[in-house]
Amino acid sequence: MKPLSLIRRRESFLGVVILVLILAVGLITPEFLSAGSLLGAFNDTSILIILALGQMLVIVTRCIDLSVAANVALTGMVVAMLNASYPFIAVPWLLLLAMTLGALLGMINGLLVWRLGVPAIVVTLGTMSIYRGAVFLLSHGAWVNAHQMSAGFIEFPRTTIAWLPVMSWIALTVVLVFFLLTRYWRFGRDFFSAGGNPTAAFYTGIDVGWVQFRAFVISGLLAGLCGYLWVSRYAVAYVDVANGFELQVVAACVIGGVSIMGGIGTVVGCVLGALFLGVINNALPVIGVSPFWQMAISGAVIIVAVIANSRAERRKGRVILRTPTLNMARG
Amino acid sequence: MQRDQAVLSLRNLTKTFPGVKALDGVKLDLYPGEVTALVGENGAGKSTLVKTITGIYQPDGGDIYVCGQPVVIQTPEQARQLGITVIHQETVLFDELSVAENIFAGNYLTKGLLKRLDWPQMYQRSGEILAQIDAPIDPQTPLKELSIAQKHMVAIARALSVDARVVILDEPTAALSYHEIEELYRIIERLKQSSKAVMFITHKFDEIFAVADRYVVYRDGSFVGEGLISNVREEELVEMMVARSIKDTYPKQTVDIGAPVMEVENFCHPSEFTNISFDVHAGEILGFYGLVGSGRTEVMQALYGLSKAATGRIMIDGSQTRFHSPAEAIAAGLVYVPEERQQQGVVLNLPIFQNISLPQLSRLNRWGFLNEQSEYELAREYGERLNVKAASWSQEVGNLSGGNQQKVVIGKWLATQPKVIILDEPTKGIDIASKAAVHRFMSELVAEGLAVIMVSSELPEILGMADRIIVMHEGVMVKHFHRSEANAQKIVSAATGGKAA
Amino acid sequence: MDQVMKHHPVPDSLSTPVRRYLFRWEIFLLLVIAMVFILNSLASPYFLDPWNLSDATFNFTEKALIALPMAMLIICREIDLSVASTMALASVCMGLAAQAGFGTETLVGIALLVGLLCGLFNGLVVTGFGIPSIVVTIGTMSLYRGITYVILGDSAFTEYPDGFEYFGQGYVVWVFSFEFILFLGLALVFYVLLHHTNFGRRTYAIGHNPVAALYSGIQVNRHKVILFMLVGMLSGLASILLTSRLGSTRPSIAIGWELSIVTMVVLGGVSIAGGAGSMTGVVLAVLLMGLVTFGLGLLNVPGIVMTIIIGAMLISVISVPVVLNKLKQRRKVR
Amino acid sequence: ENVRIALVVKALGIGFFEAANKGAQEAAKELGDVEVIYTGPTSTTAEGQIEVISSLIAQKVDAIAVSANDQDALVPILQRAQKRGIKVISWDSGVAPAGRSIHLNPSSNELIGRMNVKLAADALKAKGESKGEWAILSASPTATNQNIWIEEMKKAAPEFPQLTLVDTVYGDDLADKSYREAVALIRNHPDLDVIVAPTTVGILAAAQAVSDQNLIGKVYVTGLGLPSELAGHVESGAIHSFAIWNPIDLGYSATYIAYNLVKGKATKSEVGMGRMGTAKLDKDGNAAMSDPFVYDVTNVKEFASIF
Ligand SMILES: Nc1ncnc2c1ncn2[C@@H]1O[C@H](COP(=O)(O)OP(=O)(O)OP(=O)(O)O)[C@@H](O)[C@H]1O
Ligand SMILES: Nc1ncnc2c1ncn2[C@@H]1O[C@H](COP(=O)(O)OP(=O)(O)OP(=O)(O)O)[C@@H](O)[C@H]1O
Ligand SMILES: [Mg+2]
Ligand SMILES: [Mg+2]
Repeated sequence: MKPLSLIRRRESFLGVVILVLILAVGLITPEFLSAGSLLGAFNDTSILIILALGQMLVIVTRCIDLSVAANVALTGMVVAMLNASYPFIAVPWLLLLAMTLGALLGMINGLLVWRLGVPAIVVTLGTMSIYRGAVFLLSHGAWVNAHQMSAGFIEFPRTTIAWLPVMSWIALTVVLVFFLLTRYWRFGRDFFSAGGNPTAAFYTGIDVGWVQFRAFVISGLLAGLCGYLWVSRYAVAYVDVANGFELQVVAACVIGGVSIMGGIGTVVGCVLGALFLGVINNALPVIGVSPFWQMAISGAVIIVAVIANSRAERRKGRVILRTPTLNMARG
Repeated sequence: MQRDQAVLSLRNLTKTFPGVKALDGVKLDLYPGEVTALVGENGAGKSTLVKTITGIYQPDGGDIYVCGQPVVIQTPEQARQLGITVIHQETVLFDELSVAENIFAGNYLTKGLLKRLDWPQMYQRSGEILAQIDAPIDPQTPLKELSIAQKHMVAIARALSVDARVVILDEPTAALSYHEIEELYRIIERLKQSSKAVMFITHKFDEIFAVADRYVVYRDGSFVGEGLISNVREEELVEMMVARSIKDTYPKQTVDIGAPVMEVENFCHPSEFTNISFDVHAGEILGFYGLVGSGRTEVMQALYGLSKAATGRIMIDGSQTRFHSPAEAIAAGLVYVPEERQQQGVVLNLPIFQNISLPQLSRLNRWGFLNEQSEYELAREYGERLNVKAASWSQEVGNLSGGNQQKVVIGKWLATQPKVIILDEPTKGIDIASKAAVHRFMSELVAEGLAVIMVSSELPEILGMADRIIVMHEGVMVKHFHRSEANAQKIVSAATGGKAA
Repeated sequence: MDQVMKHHPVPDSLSTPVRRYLFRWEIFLLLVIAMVFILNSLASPYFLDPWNLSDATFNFTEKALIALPMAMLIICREIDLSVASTMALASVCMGLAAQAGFGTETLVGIALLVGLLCGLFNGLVVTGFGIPSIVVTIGTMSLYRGITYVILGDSAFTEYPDGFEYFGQGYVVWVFSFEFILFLGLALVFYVLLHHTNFGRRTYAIGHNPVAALYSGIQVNRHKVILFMLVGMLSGLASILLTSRLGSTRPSIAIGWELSIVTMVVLGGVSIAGGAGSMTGVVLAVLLMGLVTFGLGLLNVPGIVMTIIIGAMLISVISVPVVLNKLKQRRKVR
Repeated sequence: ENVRIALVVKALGIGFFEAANKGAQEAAKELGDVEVIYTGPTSTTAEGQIEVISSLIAQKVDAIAVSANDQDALVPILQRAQKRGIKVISWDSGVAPAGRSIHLNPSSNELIGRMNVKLAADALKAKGESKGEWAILSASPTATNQNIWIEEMKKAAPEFPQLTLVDTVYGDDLADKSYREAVALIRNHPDLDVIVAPTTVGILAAAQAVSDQNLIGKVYVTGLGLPSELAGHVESGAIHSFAIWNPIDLGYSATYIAYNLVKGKATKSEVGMGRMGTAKLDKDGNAAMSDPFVYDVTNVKEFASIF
């Protein structure tokens, strides 16, 4: 069996499910199948895709980052407030700043995990509250609203280049970078070795803690990027931005076949997992499901997807038997 | 041979773990073109030494010289750069990654200024290395799809992928079978030819005398002696190792064989084995021999209730049963001492006494409330019977040496007072003294009327201990010998499907 | 044959480092609690009032009740994030039954049963398909709460039988509320269950090494399902208390509680990797969190600042022993 | 000895309530012997408010004025407060009568409902069309006052025959969900003219969605929101006009009512609200403060700096 065939099977399964989902929604509301609507759904899922990719690296190294959504809120608030007070700072600088700040917040998580050996779930459970609280302290609970933001700040992610908004292009770029990184550079492979078997990684000269640290920094950096994208897309920054989004991000990874036990995950799978949730999020309002049913449906869909995924991925046992004939000589 | 200049020398090396002095001022010299066997009991510090040389542990004191130059090895990376490569005792590989990546992990082949990974070349190189060691494995296969023996071959390929001056093999043969071991001897011979220094750690003395040029003996973390293999006899080595003589490694007693205790009829599994039928009598040791991967473990685990897909009939003491979980098997008097001690056999972080009482908590503790006194009593009884060396009965099993861990596992199962005990590779990786203890104990067990099924890949053990021998090949029972009619040649021939007769 | 070497008799136990460490962990928590207690009484004149302290217990006892079985579940290497949704579902079912005119006893039975079934479903999916519980329960978290929205929509149940309010509002003796006494009682029960029964021992064994536990004849899957059911049932119980305390049910009841409960458990020194932790630690952590929030509340510190403090406390309390251990044991090897 | 009045809001960090706090402080300064404790939970949950209220009871404040996250769930704890001699009123979002003595509505529900439909009609007029479709984007499907207002809107709708209500959707007061729902509304109803969002998060998200879909001038957004948050969208034209009552006045009045209750200066039928005049109480203790005020491009700038 070729190395990728297993992975491909799992991913094509998910891909087919997504297609079927889209077509089913299209049957109910043909409008959903228009290019504009589908591209819109993709654009809407960009942030989830980016965050899920960052989260994937963290999960692959046997950690988890529950602080991403709080990180998004904090960096988003910082750039929004900066933009409100100093509208002359150009967007690229703010973008850079958001990513730096995000990476810094990720670094705090990473340092605690790496240097102190505190379990990642504990660290990020803690920093999740701390970062979210910091947004409140920073803003004193006040909102930053559209009219306080500069035109460039709001326009940047929506500018359309070659049929797609910049936001979608950013997501596509991140996906591409991740694909190349995890396939063609040692930097990317190390996440999988370190998470797959920490002891073996240590024996092969990989510093597992350092790799985990890097995963947290990247996850933080992407969260910072999304912090800007989020506040600019919705043209508002407040304390509760992206509240509870961390669970969606983790769910996207898991549906995409990233193993919570570490070591397993692919960029394609992860993107498909995010798209799966994105399609559901975008489809439910369109097909006019009662709002009271939406939560139950998405919960059930997540469970079914995860179960189906686990079936698809269940590895076949090896086969010893070659000669099922009885040639036993009693002596 | 250039004996004057050692490639790798250790002087006065010391390494302490909390509570244990694993290495106490030991010395070691490895010479190019020579194989040095490092021998010692379980816990003598052999693996610790290996890990210290390869930068996994930092020594507390002492010096390391490579070609006469003092060096400090802080990371495995540095060790590799110094030309030291290891096949570790436990396979430390990545299940989810491809074979090629396992071979090159941490030392990828790259191309271009950007150090892009060069997959085609890695696939090709690993294919070449695997072909060299006669292990026809597709480099693109995920490692998890390989058998344990194949994984070991990958570990060996990994070690050979580095252009090394020193090759260290820490018990490489424990999981290998006949064929692969022969292959390994050939590899070692080739390494010698290309004047690499080889260090070989094993508990099997036939191997030492087959491949080694020199020996070094450690005991309890201290250096005991060294010399040329040609100048030493096996008994002398053993005596250096354990500071006493061991008279009989296979103390087989003659016992009256009683009535059949367990009968298995037409046991089948869709993909692993078929038509397994045998019986085992009270007072009998029934040996299962086969190459690694011949499906013996599979059969035993299925008997023990671990396989959902298996079908067939089991009779214990005349009543027919079929087990759906180990708990049922234990209740019926069938117990299984698994092959993978650390993963399946013991709970490393629990104390000895809690490990021993684990399978029979409900029998031991009335109303479900713990009664530690009765647990201690049980631990004391069986721990002492098996001579477990421990600081106390509430010491964590993880802190014991491999052999003592194995004794705890066996003790745990004996304490349930079973009718039939299955021992899967009971002496894998344990030293000669502990091995003798285990064998002696098996003899005592059958003398008490227990039925023993022993799965083993070691010919001397099978020949020495078993009353009857069943040989398996590719999931099928191919031959059945009585003790009197068995010999090494017949058994190996049967196990290889008649090819290596 | 082997009598050449005469062994000294092996003692039953020495004081092992593990034991000393555990001992210290709880002492450490106790010290922190004492410190918080003193600071609180200095900071606010209202703190040392028995009635006020008693009132404060209401804010955490329901969560604490779930933390007890959750600790066991986490020790067993699983986790249940659907507890708050289970509470909501149990509460809605009670509301339905109350609407239909059933009495208090039936309501209690229904809540416990619904909780049990929710736990059973979690357990069966986790063990049946071998999917990590964090994943399954993220799903059932939406599913269970989603069902409450389907049932209840935008309305609320406000009619509960007479006497039902006792569970969440009644006092057993003096300042000791029914809730708190129940919590203390159950804490004792769970202490015994975890530390002094076969069930508890098996929980640790599975947490340390599920494979070896299975080979040792432990019904690992059944054990896990039972633990999930226990967590579910206690969520049902907590739901009774909360519903009674609020006197009403809405689908959004107890939203977001799962993370505070996990925080309590982790703060109590239970290892998220399984195998380690003690009930005493969890109970102390619960009290610690209760005291800190109450103390800060008396100073009218905004809730979100409180969460910062709790977050920082979580990280620092967990890392202090790690750091101390590191300092002592200069190099940790894998 | 100061009168201590606790102003408990749905959650901290919401512009509307921050503005109400301003009003409360203003009242405190006017009254002289009042200390206002402005507090609330982290997120809009009843359990969080209960926790806050129990610490207020412990502090033995004189009065609690609460904007409730759940009209029923707060009743037991507020009854306990009353038992300990604390005066309790609710404002903005009410508590069932058993839990408080007075509830101050920002305005009458009927008026709010009617106002929202009228805003939609105004938007249609601004478009220069005589017939049109409108849809409602609410907060969560369980938000009580939202549902009351939607009910009232539907009651008032027959007065505006030019408008057809085509859909009601829920954005859960989450920016991303509201945005998505707004986009879906526009998709599903190509002839949609007006989106009415009687919630501050919803109206913002809908306005943003409309401008992102390049539909300014085609689809108007209106509803309830704060000038400071919506000024940009009024300027861009996504919002023609919107309404809100003055949160500063609301906080101010609530504080006055609480103070008068503590001082025993309230009767069964009326209670003073300082500069806001006197509130008339119905038999359940409900009072209405004032009419909502409409903001459009002419005045929004001016108020944006105030609340
Ligand atoms: N990481 C560790 N922490 C604490 N003690 C250790 C550690 N590793 C090894 N030891 C102890 O050091 C001693 C030497 O162990 P080592 O693994 O080197 O033995 P060995 O000679 O390789 O034995 P075996 O033949 O069983 O493999 C043993 O007493 C063991 O318990
Ligand atoms: N490719 C594989 N897929 C699944 N399980 C495997 C695989 N290879 C090995 N195993 C498991 O590892 C254990 C040891 O495998 P091994 O290769 O020694 O074969 P085996 O069936 O145990 O043969 P024997 O006991 O006859 O040597 C067994 O429990 C087996 O189930
Ligand atoms: Mg070793
Ligand atoms: Mg085997």
